[in-house]
Amino acid sequence: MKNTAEVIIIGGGIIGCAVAYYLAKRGVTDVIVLEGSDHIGNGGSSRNGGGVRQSGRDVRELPLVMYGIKNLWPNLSEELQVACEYHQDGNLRLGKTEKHREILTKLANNAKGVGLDVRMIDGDEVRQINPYLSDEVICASWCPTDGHANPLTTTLGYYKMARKMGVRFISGEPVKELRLIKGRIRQVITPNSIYEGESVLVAAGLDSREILTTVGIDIPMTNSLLECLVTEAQPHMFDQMLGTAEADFYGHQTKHGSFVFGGSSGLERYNKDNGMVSNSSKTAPCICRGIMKYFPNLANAKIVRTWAGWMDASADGVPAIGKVEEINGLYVACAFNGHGFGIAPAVGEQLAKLITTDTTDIDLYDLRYDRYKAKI
Amino acid sequence: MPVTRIKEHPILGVQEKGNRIRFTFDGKEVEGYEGEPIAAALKAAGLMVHRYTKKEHKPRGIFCAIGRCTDCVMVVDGIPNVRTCITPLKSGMDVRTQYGVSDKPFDKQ
Amino acid sequence: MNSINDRSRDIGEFKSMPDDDMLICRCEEITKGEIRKAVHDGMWTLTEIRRYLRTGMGLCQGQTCSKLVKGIVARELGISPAELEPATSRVPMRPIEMKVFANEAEKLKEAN
Amino acid sequence: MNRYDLIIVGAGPSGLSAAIEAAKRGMKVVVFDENEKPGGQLFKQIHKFFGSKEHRAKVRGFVIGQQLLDEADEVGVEVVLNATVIGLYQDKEVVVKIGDEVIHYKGDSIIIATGAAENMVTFPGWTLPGVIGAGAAQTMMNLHGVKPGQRVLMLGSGNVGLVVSFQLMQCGCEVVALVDAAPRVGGYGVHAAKVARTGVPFYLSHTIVKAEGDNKVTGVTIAQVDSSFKFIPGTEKHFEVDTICLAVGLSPMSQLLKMAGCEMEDNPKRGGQVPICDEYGRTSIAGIFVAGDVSGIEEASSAMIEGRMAGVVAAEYLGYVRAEEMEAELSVLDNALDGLRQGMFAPKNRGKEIAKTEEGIDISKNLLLHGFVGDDEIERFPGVTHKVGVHPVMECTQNIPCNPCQDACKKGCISIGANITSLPIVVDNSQCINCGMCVASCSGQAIFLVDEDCGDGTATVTLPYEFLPLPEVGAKGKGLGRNGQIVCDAQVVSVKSAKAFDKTNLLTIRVPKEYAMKARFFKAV
Repeated sequence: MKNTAEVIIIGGGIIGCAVAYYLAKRGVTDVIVLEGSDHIGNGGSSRNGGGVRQSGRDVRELPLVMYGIKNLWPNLSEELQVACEYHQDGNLRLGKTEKHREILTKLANNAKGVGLDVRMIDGDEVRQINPYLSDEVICASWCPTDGHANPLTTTLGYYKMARKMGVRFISGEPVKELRLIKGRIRQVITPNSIYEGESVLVAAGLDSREILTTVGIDIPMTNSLLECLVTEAQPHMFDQMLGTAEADFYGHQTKHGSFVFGGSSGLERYNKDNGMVSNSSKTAPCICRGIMKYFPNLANAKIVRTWAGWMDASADGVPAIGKVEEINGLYVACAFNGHGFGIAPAVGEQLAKLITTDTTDIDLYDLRYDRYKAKI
Repeated sequence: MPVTRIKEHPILGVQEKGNRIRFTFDGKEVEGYEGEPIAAALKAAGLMVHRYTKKEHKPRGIFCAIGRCTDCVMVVDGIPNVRTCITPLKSGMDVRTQYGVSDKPFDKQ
Repeated sequence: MNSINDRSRDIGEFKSMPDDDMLICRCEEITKGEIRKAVHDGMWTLTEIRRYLRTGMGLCQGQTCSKLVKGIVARELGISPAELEPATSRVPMRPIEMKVFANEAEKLKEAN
Repeated sequence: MNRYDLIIVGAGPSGLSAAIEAAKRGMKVVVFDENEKPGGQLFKQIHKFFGSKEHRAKVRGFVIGQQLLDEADEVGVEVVLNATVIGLYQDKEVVVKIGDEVIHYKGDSIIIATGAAENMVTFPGWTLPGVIGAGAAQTMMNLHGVKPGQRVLMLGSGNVGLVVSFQLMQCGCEVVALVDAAPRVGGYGVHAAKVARTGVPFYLSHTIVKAEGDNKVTGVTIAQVDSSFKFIPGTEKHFEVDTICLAVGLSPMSQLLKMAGCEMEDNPKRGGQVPICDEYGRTSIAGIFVAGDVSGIEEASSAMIEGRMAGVVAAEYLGYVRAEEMEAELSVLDNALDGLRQGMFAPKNRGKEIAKTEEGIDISKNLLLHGFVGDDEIERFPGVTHKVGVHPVMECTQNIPCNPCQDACKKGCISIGANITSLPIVVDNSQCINCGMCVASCSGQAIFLVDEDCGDGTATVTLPYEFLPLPEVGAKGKGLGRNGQIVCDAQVVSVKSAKAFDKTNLLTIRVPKEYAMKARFFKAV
C-alpha cells in the first residue's frame, strides 16, 4: 500500500480525527492518520471529563470554542451518526469562599469582555439551578450556553466517519521523526515506515514536542497526570456541567446515569506512572472527598472505575494551533492543557480549512506556535 | 411452594444460621436469617426476579452469586445497585425490585 | 504492545446474522449485532469497542462478557482472539461507595 | 504506611498455602480475601479430593480449607476477610476496602492468588432469572444452605459440571440432564459415573437451543450439534426445569496483575489472559508472584502446591531463605506437582483424545459418550475381578493421579504401585475382610464390595452413598445399573456409617446374583 498522501496527520486523538473528518468533508480524502498507540483516541480524548465549556477559559481561545458551540456542537450527533450526548444545559463553576468568589468574578469578567454570556450568581440561585448542591456553596459563575458531551463516542465518531469517507488510519505507528525535503516538510518517519505528505499536521498531544523537535521547533510543554472516576448509573439528577474555583473536581452526570468526575490531588505535576498511565493511589479518594463537600448525597454512589491521562500543559496554559510559518506545509495543534475536548470540533474544522484554503474564520494569531517569550 | 432451604445436608449436616428475622420485599414482609446474603433469603422465599433492566426492561436474578456479575442488584434501604448476593441481611431491611436504577416501576418513572 | 494496524484493511461487508440480537454485555445490554457492527465501523480493538459501545463499562466492568466480546470481535476481524489485547483493568476491582473510597485509613480499626 | 514482607491477595488454596510457607520462614504475611469465608473454592467443594497423601487426597475440600486456615493461624499469618483489594498500584502498594474504609498497604513482595472466574455461554434466554453459573449453585447450596432450584439442567461435563451436578442431587435437587456440546465427557470418568448411575441422562454433542420463560426459567430446549457445533434440525429435546446451570470452564482472574503492569499473554492452554511467569510464579515484575488458577486453570490440589512454591520463592526473594534451601524445597514441590500433572487429564493432554489407558486397555466409549462404563466394557479393567466371597470391585478406568484406595486397605488387597496414575489392581491371594474402607476412601466413589454369590441365588453389593434420607436396613427398592436404569429388585441389608468413612455411608444391597456386576446404585421405592 502506498505511504504517501496529500495530508499526513500525526495523532489519532480527537483533534487528528476531527481534522481528518473535516478534510474529507472538504473533499480531501487522501489523508493518512498515524496513531502511536494501539487505539484511536487513546490520550486525553478518551480520558477527559467531557466538558464543552467556554467559561473559565483564557480569552485567547474563547473565540474558537464559542464558534464551535454555536456552529458545530448542536448538530454533531447527526453529522457523525453517533450519540455524542451533547447537552447544552450550562456550566456552574462553584465557589465556597470569598476567595473563590474573587477568582470566579475575575474569570467571568474577562469572558464577558469577549462577549460570552456568563455571570456570577449566589448560593441560593445556584441551588435553584442544581438543588443537590450543599449549603457550603456560596456562589458560582453561570454560563448557560456551556455543556458537556461524551468524549468517547465523539472522538470515535469522528474517526468512524473519516474512515468511512476514505481516510486511512494506522494505529501502532509512533512517529519518531519529521524530515524536510528541499525546504518543505515531506517525510514522517516511524520505526517501521516512512510516510510522505504534502502537508503534515502534528496533533500528538505531549509527544508533539519531541516530534517537532526533529525539525527544530520547540513548544514549551510539560506533562501532568490528571485523573478521573466514574460512578455506577444513578437516577437522573441534573444536566449541568460543573467545575469549582478550587479545581478540586469537575464533571457531570452522563446520559447513561453515571457521574463522570475529574479532579486533582495537588500532586499531579509530580505523579509518575508505570508506563500504563496509572492512577496514583492518593487522587481518587481525594476527588471523592472533594465531591462529597458539594454533593453530600452522592456519598453512597459507587465508583466503578478510575483512570488517568497525561495532560499536555503549555507554558501559558493555552494551546498552540495553526501553521508553522517557518516550515512550508507543517501545521500544529497541541498543548490543549486538559481542555481540548470541547474546542476540538472548532479546531478540526478550522485547521481543515487552513490546510486546504490557507484561511480561517477565526483568527488563530494568539495561538501561534512561536508566541512563547521570556518574561522580561 | 417447594422447600428451598436445605434442612440437613448429607455432608455438611445442619448448617448454622443467624437469628430468624423479618425484612420487607417490595413492601411485603418476608422472613430470613440475619447475616445471610439478601439474595439467599429471597431465594428461600421463592423470589427469582431481582430487577428489570434499564434498556429492555428484562428480568434478572442471581447469576454468579459472588458479587461479580452484579445482576442481582436491588434497591436496599433506598440505595440502588446493591449486590444482594454478598450483602448481609439485617432485620427490617427494605428490599425493593430495581427498575433500571430506581425502585419505581418504569410506568411511574 | 503496539502493533501496526491499518484500519483500511478490508474485512468485508457487515452481514446480519440470525443471532445478532443475542445479548452479550448483560450490564449495558449490548447485543452481538451491535458489537459486530462496531467492528465494521472501525472499532478494531477491545478498548475501542468498549469506549464506543459501553460493553464492559457497566456495573460489573466486563467481568462477565469480556471473553465473549473478544471472541466476537476476533471472528469479525478474522484473527485469533489471542491477538486482541484485553481492555485495561482499572481501580477499583469492585464497585466502591464514594464515602468509603474517600475514607482513607492508615491502619485496621481492629483485628478482623 | 503499613508494610508487610508479603501481601497475598486471595485466601484460597494457593494463597493460604503460600502464606503458610512464607510465614514458616519468618516472613510477616497478610492475606486479604473479599469473601466472608476463607478458603476460596475449597469451602464449596464438598467432595473428597484426588491425589495422594501429600496432596491431602480423600479429604473433602472444605475440610482442607479449614486445615489450611488452622495451619496459617499457627504460623502467625494474618488473614483478613471481607477485605476487597481494589487496586494494586505502583511501588507494590495495595489498597484494600475493609468495612467502611480503604486502607493502604505496602508489600515488599506480593503474591496474587485471586483464582478464576466462570466462563459464560450465550443462548436465547441466557439472561433469565434461573440461569446461573455453577459457582453460583455451589455458593447457594454449600455456603448458604439454599437450594438453587428444584429441577436443574446442567450444561458442561467437565469436572465442575459433574461435581456440581452431584452436589445438586446431594442437597435435594433433581438434575434432569447433563448436556455438553463436546462429543466426549470432559471431566473424570468416575465423577461422571457417580452422576450417571443415579439416573441422570448425559447428552453429549448437545447444547442449549433456548431457555424458556417470561420472568424466569420454566423450561429449556436442547438439540444435537454436528462437528462444527451447528444444530441438527429435528433433534430438539425439551425439559421442564426451573434452573439452568452453566459450567463451561474457568478463566484466570488476572486483572490485578495487568493493572500492576505485569507482562501478560493470552494463553488458551492456561485458560486465557495470564501473567507471563516462570514455573514458580515469578512475574515480569520483581517481587510480584502468582499462584493457583490466576496463572493457569488447574485443580485445587495443584493450586496448593503452586502456592507453596510461590511462598518459598518469595521468602528467597527477601532473603528469608538461602537460594540453596529454596532449590531443595522447590525440587520436592516439583515432584509433588509433577505427580498431579500426570495421567490422561494432565494439562499437557488437554484437548487430546486418548483412546487407551497407560496399561494399553481401550478406554470405555460409553463412559465418554454417556457417562458410564458399559456392562460389556467393565470386565476389561484390572480392578474388576471375580472371587468367591466379598471382594473389592474397582471401577476405576482412567489414569488419574490418585491412590488413597491403596492405603485404605489394611489387608493389602489393592495395589496401584509407584506410578500414581496406574489403575488399581486386586492383589492375588489377598483376603478382603469387608471393612469398607476402600469404598469410603475412593474419591471417585468407584469401588464396590461385591459378594457375587451368597449361596441363596442372591448377591450383595456394598456401595458408597452420600444422599439423604439414608435408606434403612430392610428397605426395599430397585437396583440401578451403571446407566441409572432399573435393573432389578434390591433390598438394603446393611447401612454403615463410621467416622473413618467421613460421611460416605456404605449401603449394602441384596440383588439377584446375576446382577452382582450390574447393580451399582439403590433407589428406594
